[in-house]
Amino acid sequence: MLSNLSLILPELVLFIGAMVLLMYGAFSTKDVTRGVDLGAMGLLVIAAVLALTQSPNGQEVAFNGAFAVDGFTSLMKGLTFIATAVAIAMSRDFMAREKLARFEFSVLLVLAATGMGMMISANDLIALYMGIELQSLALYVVAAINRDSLRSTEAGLKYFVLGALSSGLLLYGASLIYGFSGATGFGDIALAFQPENGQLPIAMTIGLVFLIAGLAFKISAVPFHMWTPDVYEGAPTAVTAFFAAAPKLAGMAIFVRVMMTAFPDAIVAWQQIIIFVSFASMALGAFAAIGQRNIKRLLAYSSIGHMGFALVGFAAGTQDGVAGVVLYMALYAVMTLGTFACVLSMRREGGMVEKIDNLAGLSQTRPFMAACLAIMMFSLAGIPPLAGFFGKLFVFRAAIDAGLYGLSILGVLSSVVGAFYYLRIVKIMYIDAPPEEPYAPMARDMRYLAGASAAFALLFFVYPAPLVELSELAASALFQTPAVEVVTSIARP
Amino acid sequence: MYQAIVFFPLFGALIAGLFGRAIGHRPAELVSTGLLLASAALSCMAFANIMMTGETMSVHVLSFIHSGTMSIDWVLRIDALTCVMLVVVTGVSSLVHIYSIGYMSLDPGRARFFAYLSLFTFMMLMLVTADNFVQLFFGWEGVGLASYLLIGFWYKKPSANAAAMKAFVVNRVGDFGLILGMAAIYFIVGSLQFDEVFASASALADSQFDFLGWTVPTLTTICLLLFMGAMGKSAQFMLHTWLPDAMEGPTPVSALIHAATMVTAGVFLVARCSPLFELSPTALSVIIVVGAITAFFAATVGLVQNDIKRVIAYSTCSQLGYMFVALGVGAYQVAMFLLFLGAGSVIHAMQDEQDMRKMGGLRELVPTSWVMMLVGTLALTGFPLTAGFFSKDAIIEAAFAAHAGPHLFGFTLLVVAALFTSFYSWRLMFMTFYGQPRCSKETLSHVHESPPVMLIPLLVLAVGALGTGYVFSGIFIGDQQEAFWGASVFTSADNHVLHDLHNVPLWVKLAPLVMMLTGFFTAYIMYIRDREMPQRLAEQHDLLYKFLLNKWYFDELYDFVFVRPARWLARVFWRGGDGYVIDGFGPNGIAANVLMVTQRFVVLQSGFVYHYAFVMLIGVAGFVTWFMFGGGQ
Amino acid sequence: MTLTALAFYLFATVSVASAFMVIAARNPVYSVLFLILTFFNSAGLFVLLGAEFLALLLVVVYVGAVAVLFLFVVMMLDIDFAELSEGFLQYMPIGATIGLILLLELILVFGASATSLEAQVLATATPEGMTNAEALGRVLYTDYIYYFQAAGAILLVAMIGAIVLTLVDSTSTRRQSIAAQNARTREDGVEMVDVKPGQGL
Amino acid sequence: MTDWPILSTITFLPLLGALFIMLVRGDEATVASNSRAVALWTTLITLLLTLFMLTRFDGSTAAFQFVERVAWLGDGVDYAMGVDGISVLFVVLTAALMPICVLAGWNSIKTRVREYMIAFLVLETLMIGVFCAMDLVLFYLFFEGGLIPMFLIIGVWGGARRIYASFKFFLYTLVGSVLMLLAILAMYWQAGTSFIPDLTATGFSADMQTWLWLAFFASFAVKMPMWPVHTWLPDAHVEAPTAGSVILAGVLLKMGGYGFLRFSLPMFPIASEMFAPLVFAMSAIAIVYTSLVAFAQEDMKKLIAYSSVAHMGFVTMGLFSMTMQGVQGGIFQMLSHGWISGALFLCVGVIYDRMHTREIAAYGGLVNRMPVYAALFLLFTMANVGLPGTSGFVGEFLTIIGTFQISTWTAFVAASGVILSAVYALSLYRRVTLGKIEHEGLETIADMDRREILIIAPLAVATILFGIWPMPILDLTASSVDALVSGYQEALAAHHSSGH
Amino acid sequence: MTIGLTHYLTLAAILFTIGVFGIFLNRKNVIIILMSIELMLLAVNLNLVAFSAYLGDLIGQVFALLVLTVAAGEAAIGLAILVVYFRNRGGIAVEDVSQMKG
Repeated sequence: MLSNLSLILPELVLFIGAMVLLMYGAFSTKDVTRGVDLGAMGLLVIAAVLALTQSPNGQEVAFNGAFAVDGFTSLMKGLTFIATAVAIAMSRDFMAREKLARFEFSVLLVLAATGMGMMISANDLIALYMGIELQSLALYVVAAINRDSLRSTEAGLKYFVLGALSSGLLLYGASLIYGFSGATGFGDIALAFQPENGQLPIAMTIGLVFLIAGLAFKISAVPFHMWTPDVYEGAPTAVTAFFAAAPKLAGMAIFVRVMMTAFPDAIVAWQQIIIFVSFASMALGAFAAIGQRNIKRLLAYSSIGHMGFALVGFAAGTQDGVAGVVLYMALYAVMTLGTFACVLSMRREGGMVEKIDNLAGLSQTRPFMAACLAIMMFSLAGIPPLAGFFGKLFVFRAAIDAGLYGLSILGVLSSVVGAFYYLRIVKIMYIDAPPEEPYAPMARDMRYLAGASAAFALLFFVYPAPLVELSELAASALFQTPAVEVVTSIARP
Repeated sequence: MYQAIVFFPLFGALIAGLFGRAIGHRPAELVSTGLLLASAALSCMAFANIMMTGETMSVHVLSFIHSGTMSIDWVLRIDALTCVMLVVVTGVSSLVHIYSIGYMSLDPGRARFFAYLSLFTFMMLMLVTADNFVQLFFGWEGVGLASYLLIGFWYKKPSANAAAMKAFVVNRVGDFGLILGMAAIYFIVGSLQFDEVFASASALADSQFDFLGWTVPTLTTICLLLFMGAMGKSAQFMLHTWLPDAMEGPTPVSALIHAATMVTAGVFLVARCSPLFELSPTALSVIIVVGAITAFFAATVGLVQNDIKRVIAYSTCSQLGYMFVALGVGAYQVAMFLLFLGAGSVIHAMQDEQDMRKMGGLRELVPTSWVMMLVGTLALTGFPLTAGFFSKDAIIEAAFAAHAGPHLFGFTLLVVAALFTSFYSWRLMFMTFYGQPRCSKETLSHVHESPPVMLIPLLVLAVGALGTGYVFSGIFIGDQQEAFWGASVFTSADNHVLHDLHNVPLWVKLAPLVMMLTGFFTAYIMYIRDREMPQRLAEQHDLLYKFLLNKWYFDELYDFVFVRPARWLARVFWRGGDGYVIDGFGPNGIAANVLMVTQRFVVLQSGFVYHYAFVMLIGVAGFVTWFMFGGGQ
Repeated sequence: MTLTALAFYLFATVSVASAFMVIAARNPVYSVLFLILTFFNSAGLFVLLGAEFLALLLVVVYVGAVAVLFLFVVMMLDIDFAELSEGFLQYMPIGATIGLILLLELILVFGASATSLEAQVLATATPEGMTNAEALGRVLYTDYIYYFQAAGAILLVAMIGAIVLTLVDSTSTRRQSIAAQNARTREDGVEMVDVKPGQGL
Repeated sequence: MTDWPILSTITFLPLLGALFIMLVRGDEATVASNSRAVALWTTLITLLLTLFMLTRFDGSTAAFQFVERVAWLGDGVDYAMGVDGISVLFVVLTAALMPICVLAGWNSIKTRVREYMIAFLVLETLMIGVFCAMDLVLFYLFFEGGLIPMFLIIGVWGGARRIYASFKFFLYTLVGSVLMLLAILAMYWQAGTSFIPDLTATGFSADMQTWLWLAFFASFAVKMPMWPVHTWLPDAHVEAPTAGSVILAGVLLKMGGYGFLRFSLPMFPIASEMFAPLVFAMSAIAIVYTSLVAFAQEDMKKLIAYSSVAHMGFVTMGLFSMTMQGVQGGIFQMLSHGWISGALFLCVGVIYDRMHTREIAAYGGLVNRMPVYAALFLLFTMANVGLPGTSGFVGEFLTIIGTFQISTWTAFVAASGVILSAVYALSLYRRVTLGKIEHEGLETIADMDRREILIIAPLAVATILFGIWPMPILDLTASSVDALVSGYQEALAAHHSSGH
Repeated sequence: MTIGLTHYLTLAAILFTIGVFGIFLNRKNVIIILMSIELMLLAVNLNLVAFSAYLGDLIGQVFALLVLTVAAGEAAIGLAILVVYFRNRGGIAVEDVSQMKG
C-alpha cells in the first residue's frame, strides 16, 4: 500500500493540497485569492518535481495495475503540472483586473491537474475515464467561470455538451473493448489481441474508433475539434491560456499511451485514423485560422493545427515518433504559454482587446512585447532556428522513417499555409501603423513569462540535447515490455 | 617593347579618364597623344623588326582563365599580321589623336574624349596581339565598348545615344556567333590557343559534330560562327545597320571607327583564322557572297545619300565588302593590303559633316582640304598608282582568278560596285567643292581652312594613300609576300590565287579602270554639266530612288522583324506570362484559393452546438464505415 | 426462455419507446418523465442480468436525484415550450440517416460477433454465496479503492463547480462585523471640516 | 590550421554585435548612431576574420577545412562546420558585402535603426552559417532562418507594396524549403547521419535520388530563382530597401546555386543527369524570357531583378553541365553577380535616396550632373552585360563553354542572352543617365558623396580585378570542383555500367 | 429463444443511437441534449453490465457503478452551467447559443 501511495504521491499531494486550500479559502474571512494562488502554484511545482524525480526503472504499477508510472508518465506529468502552474501565474493579474479573482479558480485548476496526472498515469480503462472526467469537470467549470458573461457561459455550455458527448463516445468504446477483450487493463487488452490470436475483431475496431473519438476530442483534433474555437474565444483569456497548454499535454500523453500500450498490435487499424485526423487537423488549422480576426480564435485554430503536427509523429507509431510527439508537445506548451502571456497583456485603458488588428504598431509602442510575440509566431510557424522548428523536425523525421510520405508532404505544405497567418500577426505588429490610443504596459509577471519563453524559443537550438534526450527516454519507456504483469480482473471466478 | 606598344594607350586612357579633370584638358590631351605616338613609333620598329627576322614572338603578361583543361593567358603574340595591324592601328590612331586636338579644341569634354580614343586604341591593340580567342574577344568587345562611348560622346544628343546603343547591340549579334564559335572550338579542339587550334585544323576538315541536333561539318560550322562575329564588327550585309548611324559621333571617331580600325577587326579575325577558313570551301563561299553583296549594296546606297558622312560610311562598308571577297577567295594578303586604303576614307571622314546639297564651290575657300579630298577620292576609286589601285584591282582580279565558290558572282558585283564607287566619290567631290555655293552667305563666311594641327595628319595620310600602294605592294602581295607573312597567314597548298591573279585576261585587268572612268564621267555629267539630271532621274525612278535613299529599308525591316516583336513579346511575357499565368496560377491564384477554402471552413463553424456534435458523429460514423466497408482492415 | 425472454422484450421495448419519446416529446417535462421511465425499465434489465445493486442504484440515485434535478431545472427555467419545439423536423432526414447508418453498422458488428460470442445464457458475475451488493462492496473498497476515491474527487469537483457557478456572492448581503464595530473610534466616525466663511459647502 | 573554432567565431560574431546593439540605451538619435557604429565595426571585424581565414585556407585540397564537430541533436545530427573550395568564397563574399550594406543604410534608414541593424547582423550570421554548415540539418536551420530577418527587412523598411512582396518572398521560399526538409529527413533515414561528407559518400538508390533531387530542386530553384518560380524576386527586390536588395541579390540567391553544388549534384548524380535537360531548358528559357521581360520594365530595380534571374540561368546551366568549366563558371558567375548586381542596386539606391522614385521615366540625363555616378553605373552596366574585362564575362563565358560540351542547344539559346542583356542594360543606362536633363527635380541633383563612392569602390575594384585576373577565385575552387566533377562522373559511370 | 449477449448489445446500440439522434434532432432545447447524453450513458451501462454478466466478471459492474456516479456529477455541473447561461441569456434554445462562430 505504501508503495502504491509513493507512486501516486504527486496526485496525492495535489488532491490533499487542493482540499486544504479549499478549506482555507472557504473558512477564511479575508480575500485569500492571492494566497490560494500562491499555494496552488507551490503545490503544482512540488508535484511536478515529485513527478519528475519518480523516474522508476521501467514501469511500476499501483492499485492492481490501475495506475502506472514510468519515464513517459513522469515527464508528461511534470510538464503538465508546470504548465498549469504557469497558467495560474499568468491568470492572477488578469483575473484581478477582470474582477474574476476567486480562490476556487486555483483550486479547480489544481484538481484539474490532479485529473490530468491520473489520466496520464492511467493504465486501465476505468482509471482513464475517471482521470478524464476529473479533469473535464474542472475544465467545464473554469470555462464558465465568468458567470456573468454570456460568452463565458456559452463557452462553458458548449464545452460541457460536447465534452459529455465525447465522454459518452469514449465510454461506449471502452465498454466494447472491455467486452470483447475481457479486460480493462491496458496490458491485458494488449495480451488479448496479440497477432497470434488472429485478426483484430471488427467489433474491437469499432470500439477503438469510439475510444479514439473520445480522446481526440480532448486534444481537439479534427473532426472532434469543433468546440475549440468557441471555447477559446468565450472563456476568459487566462482560462484559454490554461486550456491551450496543460490539457493538451495530458490529452496527448494519454492518447499516445493508450494506443501504444493497449493496442500495440492493432497499429494498422488506429494508424489509419490517426493519419486522417492528423492531416485533417493540420489542414483545417492552417486554413481556418487565416480567416480569423480574434486572436484567441486564431490561436484555437493554431492549436488544432499543432495537434495535427504532433499527431504526425504519433501516426508513425514508432519510438522515434513518440519521442517526437513528446518533444513537440513540450515545445508547443512553452510557445503557447508565451504567446498567451502576450495576449493577456493586450489591454488598453478600457480593458482587454482581442482583435488581431489591435496589435497594430505594437513594435513601436511596446517593442518588448512585440518582439516576444513575433518570436513566438515564427516559432509556432516552425521557422528555424526557433524551437518550433525542432518539434516539426522530429515528428516529420519519424513520419518519414515510417514511410508516411504523403502525410508528410501534406503536413509541410499546410505548415506553409499556416505560416501565412503567423506572418500576418508579425506584419500587423511590425509593419502597420500604431493606433492613437496607447497600450497599457505589460505586467511584470507577464514580462518575465513572455521573455522567458521567447528566450527559450530563440535559444533552444543552442543546446537542445537535454529536452531531446528526455523525450527519447520518455518514449523508450512506452516501448519496454511491462515489468510486472498484473491481472486486473481480481474478481473473476 | 611589345608591352609598351599595347599598354601605353591604356595608360593614356587612364590618365586622361581618371585624372582628366584634375590635371586639365591640355595635359590630358598631350599625355595621351604623346603615349600613342610613342606606341606608334615602337610599332614601326616592331614592323621593321619582324620584316627583317620574320619570326613570331609571344610575350606572356598574366594568366587569365585556367579551368580544368582550359588555360588561357594574357599573351601578346607578335607576328607579321599583327605587325601590319599594329602599324595601321597606332598610326591611324595617332593621327586621329593629333587631329582631335584641333577638332575638339572647344569641347568641354576633351579629356574624356581622349581617354576614349586611347582606350579604343588599347582595345584594338589587344585584339590584334591576341594569342588566343578569348583575348581576341576581350579586345573585340573592348573595341565595341570604346566605340559605344565614342559614338555616344555627345550624350545630350538622343540620336547619338541611340546610335551608340545600336552599334553595341548589333555588334553583340555578331558576338553571339563568335562566342558560340569559341565554344565549339573548345569543345572540338580542347583549346582556344591559336597555335593549338590551327595545328589541329586539318584534322577537323572532314570531321562532323552534333550541333543543335544536326550533324554538321565541324570546320565549316566553326568558321561560319566566327564569320558571324566578323560580320558584326565589319558591318557586313545584314549587320551593317549600325555603321551609318555611328556617324553621330564626333568626326575623328568616325574616322577611327569606320575607316581604319574597328571595322577591320572582322577582316583581321578572318585573316587570323585563315588556317581554319582555308580548309572550309563552304565558309569561303559564304564570305565571298556576303562580301560581294555588301560591296554592291553599300555602293548602291552610297549613290544617293546626301550627307557626306553617310556617303563615307557606305563607302567604307563597300570597301569592307571588297576585303571580304578577297578573304573569301583566299587572298588574305590582298585584303590586308587594302587596309591601307582606309587612309582614303579617313581623309574623307575627317571633313566636317554637312549636307552636300547645301554645299558647293568650297574649293576656293578651303583649298588644302580640297586637295586632300581629291587624293582621298583618287585612292578610293582606285586611280592608278594609288593604294586603291593596287589593292582593288588585285581583289577584282583575284575574284576572277579564284577557283573557290561563286567567284564569278563576286567578280561581277565587285565590278559594278567599282563603278558605283567611282560615281558617288566623284559626286561627293563635285557637289562639295564645285559649282555655286548653295548655302547662305552667312554660313559661307564661317567656312575656313582648318588649323595646322588638323591638316598635318591629313597630309600624312594623303601621302600614305598615294605612296604606300606602290611601296608595299611588293611585300604584301608580290614576290616577297611569302617571306613576309610567314606563318601568320595561311594559304592552303592548292590555292594559287596570288599567282593566278597575275595571269588573268586583259579585259579583267582593265575592267576596274574602265568602271572608274565611267563613274567619273557620269558624275561629271550629272553634277557639273546637267544639274537637273539627278532630279529628273530620281523622279523617273521614284521607287528605286526611295529604296536606295532609305538604305533598302533595312532599319524598317529590322524594326518590323525584330524590334517590334521583341517589344511585344516582352510585354506579353511580363504581363501575360509573369503576371497572368505564373503569378495568376501560382502564388496569387493559390492565395485566392486558400482564402476561398478558408471561407468554407469558417462557414462550417456555425456556432450551433448541434452542428458541432453532428460533425463529431459524422466523424465517428465515417470511421466506422471505413473500417467496415472501406477495407480498413 | 419464456419468462426471462418475455421480461427482456418487455423492458427492452418500453425502454426503447420511452427513450425515443425523450427526444421526441414536445414538452421537456414529458421528456424528463420519459427518461425516468427508461431508467426504470433499464433497471429491470439490470436485474435480469443479475446486477441487482446497480438496478437499485439506478432507481435511487438516477431517478431519485438526477432525473428529479432535471425536472427541477426544467421547471425552474421559465422556457417558452411552444417556441422551443418549432422546426423539430428540419434536421430529421440527415440526422436519421446518420443515426440509422451507425445503428445498422453496430448491429451488423454484433451480429458478426455473435458467431464468436455464442448466444449463451448469460451467467451472473456475482460469485456464489454472495449477494450482488456484497460482492461489489468487497472489491469496491479494496481492489478498486483507487476508483472509489477518484469518484469522490469527481463529486467534489462537481460540488465546487456547482457552487462556484451558481452561488450568489455574499458581497451584496452585509454581515455584522463585531470586531470592526468595537474598534470603531470617534476619529473614524466624525470628520471635522473647516469651512471658511462665505464659501459654504 | 588554427586550433580555435574560427568558423563559428565568424558565424556568430555578428550575433554578438546584434546583442550589443540590443543593449544600447539612450535617446533615439544616440541609439541610432551607436547602432550604426556597432554594426559597422562588427561587420568589419567579421570581414577581417574572414580574410584571415582565407589566408589560412589551403586551396590545393578538396577536403573540408577548419572543421568543427560537436554533438548537437544526437543520433548523428551534429553541429558541424567546415569550408571547402566551393563554400569558402561565398563566406568571404557575404562578409564583404555586409559592411557595404550597413553603410548603404547609413543615412537612408531613418526609422528603427536599431532593429534594422540587428536584422542585418542576424541575417549575416545565418548566411555565413549556410555556407559553413557541414551538417544537413544545420544547413537547413541557417538556410531557412534567413527568411525571418529578410522578411522583416523587406516588410518594415520596404517600399509601398512591401507587405505583398515580403509575404510572397517568405511563403514562396518556404514552400520549396519544406519539401527539402522532408528530403533531408529521408536522407537521414537512409544514411543514419546528416553529416554532409558522409551523405556524399552514401550512394542513394536511383529511385530515391529522383525524389530527393526533386525535393531539393523545389527549394533551390525557388531560391535561385529559376524560371518559372522567379516571380517573387522582382517584387522582393523592388520593395526591399537598398541594402536588402544588395544582400538578396548578392548572397541569398547564391544559396540556391550553392545548394545545387553541395547537395543535388554530388549526392544525387544519377538524378542530376536525368534532370539535367530539364534544368537546361529552364535555364535557357530563363535567359531569354526574363531578359525580354527585363526589357519591358519601367522600374529600375525590377529591371535589375529580372536581369538577375537571367544571370542565374547561366549559373544553373553551367552547374548542371558538370564540366569543369561549367561548374567553375557557375561559381564565378554567382560570385561576380554578387557584387555586380549588388553594385547596381546600390546605384539605384543612390538616386532613389535623392529622388525617391525608381521609375526609369523619372530620370534622364543624370550624367550632366553626376559624372562619377554615370561612370560607375556604366561600369556595372557593362559588367552586367558581360563585357570581357569585367568579372561578368568570365562566368558567362565559362558557363557557355562548359554547357556547349553537353548541350549545344542550351548554349546556343544562352548565348543569345548576350544580345538581350545588352539591349535591356544599355537601354536602362541610356534612359537614366544619358540625354539632356528634362525633369525639373534633377537639375539640382548632387553627385555621389564620399560615403557612396566608398561603398561602391570596392565593388568596382572587384569587378575589374577579377574580370582581368580571375585566377585567385578559379584557383581556390579548382580542386574542390575537380573532386566534385570527377566524383560525379565516377558515380555515373558506375551507375551506367551496372546496367541501367 | 435464449436472450444472449447480442440482444443486450443491440438494445444498447439502439439506445445509444437514440441518444445520438437526440442531439441533433433537438435544436431547440439544451436540456434535451443533456438527456440524450444520459441515454447514451445508459446504453453504455447496459453494455457494461451485459458484458459483465457474459464474462462472469464483476469489473464491468464496478465500471458501470462508477459511470453512474460520474454521470450524476456531470449532470450537476451541466445543469449548473445551464442555469448560469439561462441567467445571462434568458433562454436555452440551442440556436441562441451561437455568440461565437466562424
